[in-house]
Parts: sequence; C-alpha cells; structure tokens
Amino acid sequence: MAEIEVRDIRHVYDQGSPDETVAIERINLTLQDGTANALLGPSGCGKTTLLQIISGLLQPTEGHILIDGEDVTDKPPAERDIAQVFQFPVIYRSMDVYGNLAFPLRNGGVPEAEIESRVHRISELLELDDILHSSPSNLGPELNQLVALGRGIIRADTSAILFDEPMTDVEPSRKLTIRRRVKEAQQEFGITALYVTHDQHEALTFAEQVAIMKDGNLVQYDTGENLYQSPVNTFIGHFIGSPGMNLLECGLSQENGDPHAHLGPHQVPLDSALAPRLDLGWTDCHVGIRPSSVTVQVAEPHEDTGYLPATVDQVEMLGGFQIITATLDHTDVEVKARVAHDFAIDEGASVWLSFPPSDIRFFHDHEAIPA
Amino acid sequence: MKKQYYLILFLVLLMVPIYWMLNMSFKPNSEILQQLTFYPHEFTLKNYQEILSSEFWRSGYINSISMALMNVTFVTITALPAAYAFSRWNFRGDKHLFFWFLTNRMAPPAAFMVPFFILYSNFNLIDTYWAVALAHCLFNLPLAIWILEGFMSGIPKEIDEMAFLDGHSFPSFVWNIFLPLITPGIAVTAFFTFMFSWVELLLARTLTNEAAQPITVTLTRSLGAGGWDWGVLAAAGVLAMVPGAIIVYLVRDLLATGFSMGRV
Amino acid sequence: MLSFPPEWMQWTLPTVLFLGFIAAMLVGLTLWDIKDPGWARQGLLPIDTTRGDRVFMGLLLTGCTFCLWMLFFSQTAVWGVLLVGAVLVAGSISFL
Amino acid sequence: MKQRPWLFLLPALLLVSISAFIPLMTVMNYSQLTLLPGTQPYFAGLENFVAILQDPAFQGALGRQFLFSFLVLITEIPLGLALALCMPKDGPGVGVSLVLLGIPLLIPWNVVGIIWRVFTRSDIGVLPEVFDWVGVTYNVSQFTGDAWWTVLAMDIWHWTPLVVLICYAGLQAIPEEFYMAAKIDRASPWKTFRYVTLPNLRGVLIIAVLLRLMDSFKIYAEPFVLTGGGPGSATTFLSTYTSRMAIGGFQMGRGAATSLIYFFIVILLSFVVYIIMLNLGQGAGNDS
Amino acid sequence: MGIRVENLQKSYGTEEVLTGLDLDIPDGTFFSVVAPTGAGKTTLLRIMAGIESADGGTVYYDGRDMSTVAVQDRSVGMVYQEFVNYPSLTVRENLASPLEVSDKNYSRDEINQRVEETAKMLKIDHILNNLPEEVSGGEAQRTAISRALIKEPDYLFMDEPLANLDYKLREQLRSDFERLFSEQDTTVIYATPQAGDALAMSTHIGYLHEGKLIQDAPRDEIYFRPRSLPVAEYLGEPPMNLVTGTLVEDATERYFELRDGTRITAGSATGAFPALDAGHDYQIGFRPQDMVYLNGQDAAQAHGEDTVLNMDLAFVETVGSTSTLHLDYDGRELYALNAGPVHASPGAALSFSLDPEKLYIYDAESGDLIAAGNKIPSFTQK
Repeated sequence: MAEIEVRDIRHVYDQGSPDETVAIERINLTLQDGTANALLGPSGCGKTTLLQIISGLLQPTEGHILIDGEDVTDKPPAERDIAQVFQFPVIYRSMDVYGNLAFPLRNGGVPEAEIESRVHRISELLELDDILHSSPSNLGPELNQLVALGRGIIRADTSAILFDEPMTDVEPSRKLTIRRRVKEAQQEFGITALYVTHDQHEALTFAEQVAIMKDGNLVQYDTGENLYQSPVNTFIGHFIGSPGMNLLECGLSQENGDPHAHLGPHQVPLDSALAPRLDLGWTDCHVGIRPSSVTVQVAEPHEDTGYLPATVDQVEMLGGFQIITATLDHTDVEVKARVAHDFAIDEGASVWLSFPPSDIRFFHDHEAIPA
Repeated sequence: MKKQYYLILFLVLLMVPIYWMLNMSFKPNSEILQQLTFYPHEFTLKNYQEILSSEFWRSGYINSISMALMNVTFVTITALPAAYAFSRWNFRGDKHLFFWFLTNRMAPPAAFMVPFFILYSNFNLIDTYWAVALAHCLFNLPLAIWILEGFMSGIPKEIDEMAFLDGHSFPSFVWNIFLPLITPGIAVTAFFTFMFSWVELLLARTLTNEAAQPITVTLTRSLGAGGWDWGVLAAAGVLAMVPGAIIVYLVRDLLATGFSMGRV
Repeated sequence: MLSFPPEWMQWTLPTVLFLGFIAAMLVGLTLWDIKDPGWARQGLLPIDTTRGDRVFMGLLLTGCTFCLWMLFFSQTAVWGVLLVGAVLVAGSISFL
Repeated sequence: MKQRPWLFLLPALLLVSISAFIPLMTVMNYSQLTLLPGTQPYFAGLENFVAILQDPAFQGALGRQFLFSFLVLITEIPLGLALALCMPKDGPGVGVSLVLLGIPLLIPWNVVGIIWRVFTRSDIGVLPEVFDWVGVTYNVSQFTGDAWWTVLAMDIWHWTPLVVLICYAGLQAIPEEFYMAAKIDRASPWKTFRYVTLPNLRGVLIIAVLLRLMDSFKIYAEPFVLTGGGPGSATTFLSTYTSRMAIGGFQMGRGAATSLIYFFIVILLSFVVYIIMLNLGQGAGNDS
Repeated sequence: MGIRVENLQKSYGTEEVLTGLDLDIPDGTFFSVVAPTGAGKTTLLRIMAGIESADGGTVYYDGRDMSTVAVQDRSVGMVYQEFVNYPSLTVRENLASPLEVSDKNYSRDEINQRVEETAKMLKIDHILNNLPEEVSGGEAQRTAISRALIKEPDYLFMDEPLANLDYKLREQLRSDFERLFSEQDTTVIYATPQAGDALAMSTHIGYLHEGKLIQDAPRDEIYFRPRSLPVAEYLGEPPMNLVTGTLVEDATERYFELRDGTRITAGSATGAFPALDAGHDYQIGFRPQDMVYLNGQDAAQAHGEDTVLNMDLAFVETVGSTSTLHLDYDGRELYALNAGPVHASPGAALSFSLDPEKLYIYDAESGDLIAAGNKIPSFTQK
C-alpha cells in the first residue's frame, strides 16, 4: 500500500542505434495510495513500457520512480514489492494451483500456516476452491489468468499491483464477473492498482482515475466523469465514449453578443460563458457533442426551436441502445446520436437534432476551450 | 557477465584439437614425429599439394559430394509431401506411422549393412553412387520428415485454406505460396541431410570399393594402410571439413531462421 | 534375380508367419478402430495411451521376454514365450 | 479425398521400403539361417539368437554400450544446458559462439576420430606430452581407463555443441513474460531455473536426450578410428561388435541375429526414455 | 435462395460439436452466428465454406448440393480471427492473388484497377507495397478482408474478424462493415461471441446452443422476441435480467409474486399475458435498460401502474454517461442501466420501477417464451 510517483520518466529503446525509438516522451504522474487507476491508450502508445518501468522490469532512460517518497529507480522488482499480472496467463506449469498461488509468499519466506490461510482467502474470493489441487495445464487460459491474478493480489506486503491487459484471454461474457471480483479484491485490500488496457470500457469501469496516453505522452489524467464531460482535446473526446464525441468542424460568429458555431448553413448557439475566450478570427474549430447528448426528434418541430434537420444514414443496434448516424441537411456533416434500444427509426428517414448548449464543448486547434 | 567466461573456456577447449590438426597439416612429417611444436616451425603446403594433385584423393571428394547431393535430392523430394501429410491431416494411425519413421532414424547402420550389401549386390549397384545415396535414406529420410513437419506445423493451416478459397489449385498453392514460406525449412533439412550423408562411414565403406569410394572411406583406408603419413592425413581431414563450412556459410541466414522457427 | 520373392531374401516360414501376424494385427486394429474408435485413456501406467500404443507396448514386452528366455533357458520350450506373449499383448491392451 | 494423406506418403513409403523395410525382412530371414560361405543355407531356428545372447563378447559390448550411453547422457545434457544458459541473449557474441559450436558437428565422424587420434597418440599427440609434464602416464592404446575416458571426452567434445544448440533454441522460445513474472514474484535464480526454465524446456530436453541416446547407441566411426575397439575389447561397443560379426565373422546368420537384437534394444530403449521424459514433471506436484 | 443447411452433424473425437443443425441464410443478408467461445461457430462456418467436411448433413448454395464441390470452385471468401495473409507477398500481391488465379482471366490493368479500388474502399491504399508483417493489426485485417472481397464472392464468411483488434478500431470497423455490406450484394456469414457486434451489424442473427441453432431470425425479432432463455440471456449487453415469480390471480388483479414478496403486475389493464396459469412458476425477464432507477423522492411518487423493485447494490460501473448497476437479488446477479452517474455505495438498497408492458415471460421448466410485452419498434428488412 503506497503512493507511486512517476517523475520525469523518459524512455528510448535501442538508444544510439539506428532503430532507436522513443517509447515515452516525458511523463509525470502520481498514483494516490489505495486508489484504482487505469492507463488507457491505443496500441503502441507506450503504456506497457511505462508499466514495466514502474514495476522495475525496465530501466528508464531518464527520470525516477518513487514509492512512498523513496526513490526506487535502481531497485530490482523484488525489492519494490510490486505485483504484476501479464497479458497472457503466466503460470508455473510444474506446480498446481495452490503452489502457484503460494509461490510469491514462499519466496518471501512467509510461514506455511499464513500461506495456507492467505491462499484460501484468495481462492475463495476468486472462486478457485474446486481446482486448488489440479494442474494448471488442464484448466484453459481463462482459469489460468484467474490464478495469475490471484498470484498478483496474494501478497500482503505489495505496495501496488499492475495489470497489463489481463482480460485479453477471457471470454467476453465472463469479463464482467471477473472484473468485478478483481475490483472487489482491490477495494478489500486497499491496494494501489494500475490497470493497462486499450479498452476504455475496462479502464473506466475499473479505475477511479484514468490516465490516457498517446504517442508516449500523457494526455489527460482524470476521473472517468471528467474525461467524458471535459476532454482536454479532440483526441480524448473521440477516444473516450463509445462511439466517441461528435467533432464537427465549424466556423465561428457572434450574434446579439452570443457566440454561435456555423455548420454549413446551420447555426448552433454556444454557451455564452465561452464568449470572452473566443476569437472570431480562429480557423480549425470544432464543436464537440456526445452522441448521448444529442436530442433526436422524428416529428418536425415548430420553427425556431434550434432543431437542425438531418437524414439518417445508418442505424446500429448496440445491445443496450442504438446509434444513429445522420447527415445534417445541405452539408456533409455527420452526427452520431444515441437513442433507446426500442426507438423506431429507419435508414433514410428525416430527423431533427438539437445540441443542448451546456453539453457542447468547443475546440480550437484540437485543444478544448474551457467555459 | 561472469558466466560467459565458462562459455569462452568451453569454446577454447573445443578449438584445441582442431587447431592441433590444422597445425599438423602445415608441418612436414619430420617435424611431426620429432618434436612437439605448437605452431609449424617449418611451414609447408606440401601436404595439401599432395592431396590436390592425387587422383586418389580428388575422386574421394567428388564421390562424397555427388553421393551426398544425390541423397539430399532423394530425401527432399520424398520428405516434402510426407511432411505435408503429417502436418496437415489427421488420419488413422498417423502418430504410429510417424513413430515408425522415427525408429528408422534410430536404426543402427551396423544392423543393416549385411542386407544392404546383399540387396545392392543383387541389383549390381555396389560401388556406385546409387547404393550409398539410397542407403543413407535410412536415417536421413526420417530426420528430414521430422524437421520439415516441424516447420510446416509452424505455418498456420489457414494459409492453405485461404489459398484454396482464393481459387489456387493445389500445385499453384504449393509453388506460389507454400514453397516460398518453407524455404528456410528446406534449407535446414538439406543442410542436415547433406551433413549426415557426408560424415557417415560404415555404410559407405561397406557399399563401395575403389570406384565410388567417398572421402571418409579414403581417409580410413589410408589410415589403416599403415603409411603413417600424418601430415597428409591431417591435411585431408582439414579439407574434409571444408564443404560443410561452405554450406553453412551459404545457408547461414536460413539456418538462423530455421533454428528459431523449427525443430532441429 | 527377377524371381519373386527374390531368392537372396531366403524367406523362412517363421518370418512369413511373423510378418503375416503383424499385418493381420494392423488390419484388425484398423477395422476395430473404424467400428469402435478408441480414444486415449489412462490405465495402469500414469500416461494417456491409445489402443495402438498399448499393442506396441505388449509387443515390446514380448520381445523382451523372448530375449531373456533364450538368454537363460536357451531354446528349451521357447514356444512357451508365444503363449506368454499372447497374454502380455492382451493384458497390455486391456490394462496399461 | 480420404486417401489423400496416403498418396502424399507414398514416395516416402516406397523409399523407406527400399532403404529399411526390405533389408529388415532380409535380416529376419537370415537370422534364422546358418549361412556359411560356399554352402547352401540351412534352417537353424533360434540357434543364432541363443548363441549371440549367450556370447560373453556380446554381453560385454552391450554392457559397455549401456555404460557409455549412460555416461554420455549424464555429462552432455547438463553440460549442454549449462552452456546454453551461459550463451549471450543477443549481440555479436551469439553469432560467433554459434559458428564455433557448429564446427565439431560438421566434421566427418572418422575425421573426428583422426583428430583425436593425432591429438592423443603417444608418439605425436599433444595430450600425452602434457600429461608427461604433469607426471602422469597416459597411453590410449595400452590402458583401458585412458582409452575409456578419451573416447568419452571425444564424444563430449563432438556432441555437446549439439545439445547446446538445441537448448539455446529452446531457451530463446521461452516468452520473456515468464522471467518477468518470476522477478516480480521474488523467485531466486535457482527457483527461476527450476520453475520457469526447466518446465519450459521439457520438450526440447526430450529431443536432446533422445537424439543423444540414439546416436550414442550407434557410435561406430569415432572409436573405431581412435582405438580400433581396444585395447583388447575395452572400447568395443555394439556397432563395432555387430560389424565384426557381419563382415569379419564368417557366419552371416549370426550377424543378422545380432542386428535384430541390436535394433530391438535401440527401439525399446528410445521408447522407454521417450515415455518417461514425456511424463516427467507432467503431474501436479506440489513441491516447494 | 442463399445458403441452406440441413441436419448438419460434426464431432471431434467424443465431443459432439454440431448435432443436426438446420439453417437458412437468405441472399444478401448479414447473418451472424452468435454463441460463446467453443460452441462450434467456427466449425459451422468452415463446413459451410467447404474447408471442412461434415459427418452428416448437407449444405446447399442456391439449392445446389455442395458436398462434392471443391473450395476452389465455390464463390466464397473467408476472414479469420487471426490476420491471415500470405506473409511472403506484399499487400498488393495479396490482393491480386485471387484475381490472378481466377478462371476469368483478368488482364494486368483490370487487376491493378480492382486492387486499387478495393484498397481504397477499405482504406489500405497507403500500405499496398508493404509486407503484411510491416502493417498494424487493423491494416492486416483490412487486407485480409479486401482479399476476400476482391473477387466479389457470393458468400463471405467471417470468423470473429474483430476479436484481436483494439477497442476503438473495432468500433470503427464495426461501423464500416455495417455500411460496406449494406451496399454490397455479398451475403455475409459472421461468427462472433459478442452480442453487441452481432446486433450492430447484422440483418439476421442465429444463436448456436448445444450444436443447434435454437433461434434464427431477423435481428430485431431475435432481440425483442428471444424465444428461449439462453437466447434472452446472451443477446444483450448487459444480459437480460431473469427472476422467478409465481402467478397469483385474485378477484381484482393478476400479478407475479417474487420470492421476496414483491409483486409485479401482470398487465391486467392491457389484457396482456392471457395464456398464463395461476399458481405456476415463471421466469420473468426484463432488460436492464428498462429498469428505471428511482432516486429517493421519485420512489415515493412512482407511477401507479409500474412495479417497484427493491434491490441491493453490489457494484457500480460508470462509463461516460451510462452507469451499469450490478445488483444482488434473490441470489442472482441482475443489472440495471442508468443514464448518468449513480452516487450510492455498495450495499445500498435501491428502487427501480418497471413498466409491466416490457416484461418477457418464460416457462420455468422448458425455458420457452410464453409472452413478451416489449414492442418491436420496426422490422426493417435490408
């Protein structure tokens, strides 16, 4: 149980050689004691590199790792008391499940009696009781991954546990349950956790705070709600949310002192609080609106209510809800909107959309302009 | 890295006997027999000259290479389809048949020399390349099937299926898609087949006389002849290592790939 | 030289019988497998074996018995090994 | 369609039938005959087998063969594995080491014998000279002990590189994550070896053991050139015995019987070792 | 016409994978076969494509028995979960390969033109000269799809093509597929364990269970009318909630009584659910998104017609604007979706209202659908 600080970390692979690649540009990040955190980003953004630097498997080119204020940059993993769960189940094949779970404890010289009680606690939590004495080779990847997870959380003295995309091999329908168990274990033991994934759903459901990386940089580190509501740039806006935020290229004007965004012939009123921060001379502007914030109406509204006419291109059913993609009439601006799973709509139909000003985010040069 | 010193020590020990032979091959017999010298005091190429100018030695090399190449050809051509069958299909008794093939790899050549001799005598093949090239298939064919099967199993079956779905006929698939993928495997197989054929002595000695006698046999016969021309013998030994080295050099990249993707 | 079987092979009756027996066994096993596919299972030995494996083990055991018998008793009642062999093969199929 | 695999196997089966099956049948026939040069063969039943099995020379060769193969396995496999662990993982050292390791494997087997013969001969060899300085008498062609350990040293010199190469390939194939996990789990170097390296090398070690067992059981050319099987019959192994029986001896039936027994022992041994290795460490042991 | 499959059987060793499967796939549809991993989806696709042979049963293309037709002679394409491309050929050569061996004898120019077109359509025109191992996973899979599409096959089989891709990329491709295939005449047969993927793209969905398709229907129908419990539980993210209730009928009303005494009105006002027997046990299903979370004051003034359910919160997951509530109820794990965050800690008792018109009633023994209240919004047939 500890606070982990990543200070000015930079990492370059094969430094000095012709195929030198910068994996991490420069990152500062502090994970509070006992919190669940996630590191989210597309493949190749450097998130696994950062994870391995924190756990000590990789020496950073520059910078320091601090655990509870102590600089551990030069310490090997064993002395950092950090557990890590890998993407594919790493199992000691010559030991049974019990032996696997007990392995880190035995290496730490924990007395056998305590080992037994901890193994049973963990196996109960992860529901591994029935297979404690079977050989992991016969269990299949999913159970193996549970065992590997158990081996991660079993140590009482871990300062932190790091997960590297642990759900890759887990059957989709089981992910929900397993995630819940891991999360419960994390909360019960109060472990500082860092969960690496490319799946925003996993990140946002697991973590209280999510760090989003792109091309070796930390873009935003914030709560799920803030990432969703106030993305700092268009990348986060698009990346978070399923589907991501609508990012509509727009022009800017002022009418009666209120700022408006132009989408072709259409005008969208912006929050008046934005007015002092806008410059009418800007180009490369985007309005951002979440699909769930777009109001969709099938019947033609009365005039001057701010609804924009559009034609439905595509209706996607996503299980819990539907996503419709519509093109604003007389433009080629596509807007996605989220509607209920039993909302009746056909492709080709005419709809009217409205964007509530309080839900609109405004971006200039892809950076958010805060209200 | 301390542990690498052990490796270096081993590599040095590995080189000592070879160096000794190399050292000897450049000495005249007088020096060899009279004193122990760690490098040739009277450096001479006479031993090599003698070998390269003698028809007796030269034909030994030519015979060896011809036989080994013939054997490689037989083995590769028959092992490719067999390995494909083992790696791609399950059929009744496949495991047992595979094991049976491997038992031939286990077969001691000494146990087969008599029947081989009789068999080839009856077809008048004794003292021809055919006899030795065919006899070496005994242990080389199973080895080749085994290595190639490993390589082929490393290529996803889906590639085959894709090709057939794309409309490739079987020959077109083999030629355009499969063979290019399996080249490292074939190189590794050919290398090992060649080597084992090249180094084998017992069958080669049994099945040849003067005409088709390979270099290994020449070496032992000249050794047994009691001439004790150590310098020439050492030079011949060094020369016998050369073809192997050349082949390794030629296929070195493929061997590296081969080692990393297949079984050897 | 072109006669069949070639004269130099010197066929003897025991060899013919032996090979015939092996061939019959292979055919028999194949037919048995088609009719009632036998899957790998564990018997007395702590390993998964198929029917073919077990037959093979039985034959190896018989071979051993033959060698040991001849080593210790020469040719005395050596046909008795055939009986022992039959028992060994049958036993291997059922229990190993 | 169903017979397609057999079509593919046909060329190999044909070749094997020439190179293995017909000869094997011939050996079987001969083994039951008394074949004396210049006379009609006559049926001898199991006489040849009994004679061979009860021949002290055969028993001696067989015993020496077992001892030799056993010594080869217990030295070459651990040594090869240890050296593979000493190999660098990447860098220029890898290529150099691999090439040097490959050299002994490329040398014709009787040249191996010749190399060691010139290396150890009492008149021209460097080894006896070195021993002489130390004050130890060493003579391969006189002392059984010297002959034995020289043959063994030669085999280790010749074949350990193969074990290193095989183990090295196997080590390279172990995913890095296993070692990372062991580090995270605070495993000591020994435990990492015991629980990560060894279990993951199992398949590779099976191959190495089988190859070395089969090949050491067939060893012929190297000791033949080095010691000629002597002094006396001290380094006469099964292949030497068999080839003497077949060619040198006047009775081909005996030779055939020897061959059959020889072949049978090799198959039996390989099968047993294969089965044992395959199941070693497979069960769920809970050793700490 | 399309593909028709009759009484398909297949087993591997002692394991029976397909047990007499029947299936009809109309031409021009996007048909998803949905089932958990290991249920036999891949086997079914491979048999239909002709890569694998069945133990029994027949596959017809347009009414023609295909059992003797070689794969090369069928007009099919296949996309695998692993990104399968010819490793030794560039992306361009990969795409050209099916055309070069086609018996239609395309000219060089035609081939080039079609390669360019297809590459553009799937947005891989920038990597045409790379080898497959040099491109990203998403691009490799697009290459595989392009190669399958380039010869315009009648039937395209896709076996979990998105499974190994990044989340965001998957979302993107899912959307692309839906568009791409609604414009093409190619019939797509798509296997996936992800109900969400299937619902997003398909026109038709079949659910594979114990070696048979237990329901195959147009997408909206199977989603809104899942005929049996396994289908209901699988097709939906999160899955449909199921509770056990006994039907009670008295003089004034009909209702289901749950184990904890809660009553769920059985639609007396609308006259729904006529075929139910009083005193019997039923499985009552409702979708998580139909459970309306009641904050304190809302709970007091809940709609008179609606049923109020009280459950203990186990766990909340909030993603964006949606919270998934994990609820413990009667020893089962139920789910509710709520727009906006829910600020409650685990263990809290929450109330939900439920519209009795949106219930699914299943026979407790057979698991068959007896009645469904939820309306099907539209039966769009593409």
